[in-house]
Amino acid sequence: MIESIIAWVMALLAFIAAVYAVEAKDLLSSAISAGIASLVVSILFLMLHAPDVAITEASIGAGLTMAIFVYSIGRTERWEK
Amino acid sequence: MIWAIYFAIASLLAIGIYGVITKKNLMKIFISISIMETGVNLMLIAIGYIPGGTAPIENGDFTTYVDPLPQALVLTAIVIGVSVLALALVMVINYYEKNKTLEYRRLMKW
Amino acid sequence: MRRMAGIVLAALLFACIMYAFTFVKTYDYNSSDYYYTDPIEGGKVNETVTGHYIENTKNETGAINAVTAIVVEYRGFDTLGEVTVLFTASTGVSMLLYSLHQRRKRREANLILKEGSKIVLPFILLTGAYIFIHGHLTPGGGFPGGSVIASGFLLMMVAYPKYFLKESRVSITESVAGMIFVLIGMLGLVFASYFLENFLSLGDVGRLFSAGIIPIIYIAIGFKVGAELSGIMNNLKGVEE
Amino acid sequence: MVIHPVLLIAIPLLFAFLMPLLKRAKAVTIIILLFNTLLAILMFHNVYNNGPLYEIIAFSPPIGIYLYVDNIAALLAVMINLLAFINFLSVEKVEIKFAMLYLLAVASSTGIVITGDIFNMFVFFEIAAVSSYALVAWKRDKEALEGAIKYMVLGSIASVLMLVGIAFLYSEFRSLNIYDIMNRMDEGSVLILLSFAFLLTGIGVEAEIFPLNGWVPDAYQGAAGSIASLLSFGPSKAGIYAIARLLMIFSWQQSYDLALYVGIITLLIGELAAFRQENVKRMLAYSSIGQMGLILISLSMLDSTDYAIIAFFFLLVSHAASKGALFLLSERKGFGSNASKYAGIVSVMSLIGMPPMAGFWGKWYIIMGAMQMEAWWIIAAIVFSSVVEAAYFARYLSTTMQEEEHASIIAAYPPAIMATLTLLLGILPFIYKIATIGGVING
Repeated sequence: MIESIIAWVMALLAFIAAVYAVEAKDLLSSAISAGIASLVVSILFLMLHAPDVAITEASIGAGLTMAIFVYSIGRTERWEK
Repeated sequence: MIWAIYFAIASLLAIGIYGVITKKNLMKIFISISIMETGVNLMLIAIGYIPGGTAPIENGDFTTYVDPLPQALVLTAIVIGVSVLALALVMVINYYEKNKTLEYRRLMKW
Repeated sequence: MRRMAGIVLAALLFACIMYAFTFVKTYDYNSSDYYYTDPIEGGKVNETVTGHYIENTKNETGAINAVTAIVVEYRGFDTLGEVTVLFTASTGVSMLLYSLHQRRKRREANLILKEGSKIVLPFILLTGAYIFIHGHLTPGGGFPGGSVIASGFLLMMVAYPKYFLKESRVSITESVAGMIFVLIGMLGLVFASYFLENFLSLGDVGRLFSAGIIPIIYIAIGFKVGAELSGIMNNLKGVEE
Repeated sequence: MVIHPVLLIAIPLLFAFLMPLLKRAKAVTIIILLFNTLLAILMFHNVYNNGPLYEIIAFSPPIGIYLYVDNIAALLAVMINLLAFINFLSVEKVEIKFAMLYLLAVASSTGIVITGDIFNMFVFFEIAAVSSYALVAWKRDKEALEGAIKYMVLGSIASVLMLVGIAFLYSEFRSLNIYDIMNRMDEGSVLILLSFAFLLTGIGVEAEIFPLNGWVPDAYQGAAGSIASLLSFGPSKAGIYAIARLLMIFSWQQSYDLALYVGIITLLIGELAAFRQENVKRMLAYSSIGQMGLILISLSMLDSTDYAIIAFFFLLVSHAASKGALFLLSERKGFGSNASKYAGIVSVMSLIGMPPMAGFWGKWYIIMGAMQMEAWWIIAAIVFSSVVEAAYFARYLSTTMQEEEHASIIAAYPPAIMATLTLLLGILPFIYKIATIGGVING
């Protein structure tokens, strides 16, 4: 029961983060929001008993992807027109 | 619980495809693609999930494990995703240096 | 118009995926519905693929972690391909950024970050190495280990705007680690019968020095992934004047 | 003698990894490609005499991965490596990174053709795609970047869709081996149908079939001639062969019908769009789309007639060789030397389908197949598209013959060699014998 509630909360969180990532005008917060979605998904991986994938997703999917986005936004422009 | 995850998968994929089609900003397009990739990774893991199973690391006490094969596939898919993304963003940077804008309008033109 | 198309397509995909999930059956890897057929000989085998992995991982590969066994041994060829994708991407990145030099003043980081990252760096590298050396025993392995190493260098790049990894060292690490992976595969062809087959003894299952070629390949992958991801970061950060 | 098909992939990967240390990029690449070509020819000889060849990797399938080489796969491996070798000779200045990416693209296209595992195929598709993105952007100018970015966006979506398809397929069979799945395939449940749809769209992007090929003209226009040529005989041909394997797994009448309709639409739209183009590379790219449609039509007849497999083989090889030559020639405004003139005329004749070129046999056998099926509208579509083709290629020849722009020997001879291949393939009768081995694709 409690597991299922946590799963629904996480799923909604991922949904909201993804919508914000697509709709925000500020590219930086959009990238960070995509990183949050990926972090939430890595918690879902843990709940599905996939610790290897959770570690990899948290470090590569959330961490490094976000760093790559932030660096490249730094070299281009921050606002979506 | 599994339906929460199915909902997350379908919504991540749908939001991603929506972003790719409607946005003209290249950075946004690649953010949407990375969201789609997250969704598909979750999908593979969810398909390998077995209720009551534990992580596929043998420790004696458990008898049911979740399917390890999709997890191995997802490890591959995550790394492929990040490498394609890095190359894509470098191209976006180059594009920006040439055009001084991130708008890309020819995507949906056939 | 474009927005409408986007909404319609997204809704269609959402509905399609949700509809498909109502047909996904719970998997039972002992059930005879999923017994595989031998693609070479033909004919059914009384075993499922997953069942085989769970029953035999320990005595066939010597690894405790079934995921690691699949990634490195059973489907090691996929992993070789995956490492190659990363390698291709990092080659492409350095090729495309070759001509771009950015001149931009970056603010100096504060003292705590600068000194702190100097102290933390060795520990981060050690953690990364621990993760990929113990890949066959605990969750983790070459990919997260390598990315932890890369994040250590990322921290240094954030703290010191002038900090740079030497391109030549990164590329030598990449080349040597990739070469080790392919050569181990070929040694399998020579000393055992198949490409990437284990040709070393499995040792005591559960110990650090066990599982034959798995730790060697995972160490090579760890170095390669670490070098490639840090190289990509290094290139993306741009040349500072 | 034991042949290891895995070496076709492992050796180029090893040397691509080592290239930064070796420095002599051009010599090393030429030697590797020559070695691969010879190995592929030996492999074909072996397969032709002894039947399909297996190479187990690490563990026996479906626990592990294996490579499966039948006649057509072996021929495709020969074709890809041989054309890659000839094409590489035309590159005048070879940088280390260019050579690395080139080797990886060739090795992964070969891998797509010979692998027997669907996820492994996905991985090879990714290597092929990533190296082609980087190669398309090689010139680093505006056109090249725009083409590469468009290719990249569509390619990334394609890879996501392919993974969705693989996930559904896996959930139904819990196995990833193509031949294991094929043996166990019976009725199409909803999940299997969805997975077919997703896999077809995913691979279709790489194979340049209709609704998904928006990237083709832009990417080919932006890429240098030798790279456009590589794309047209490497990844895209491997993609169409992957569709052949897909049709082999999902072998119902409905999927063949779907392939037929998609093929005809692709053919007509591609040829008509090519007719309207001013830019030579764009015209050739649209014409490639049309030819891909033709190849897909030949695939859709696999179930109904024996001619289909012969038509498939001839169309594939003639299109690969002659389009490769034309893309190499498109680097310069005119033909200039006699060698280039010869290459251009032979390739164009083969693409239109004039005897005695290889392309003629392709169209001949596909029409024979359609007559056997009594599908007159297919014949009408093919004849109509050939007329359109003849029209725009006549225009192309009339403009390029007049321009005099002399090329160096390095640039002039590779297209001529490719054209000679199409000519030989059209003439030599023993090829018929090779191609008529019935059921080559099923092993």
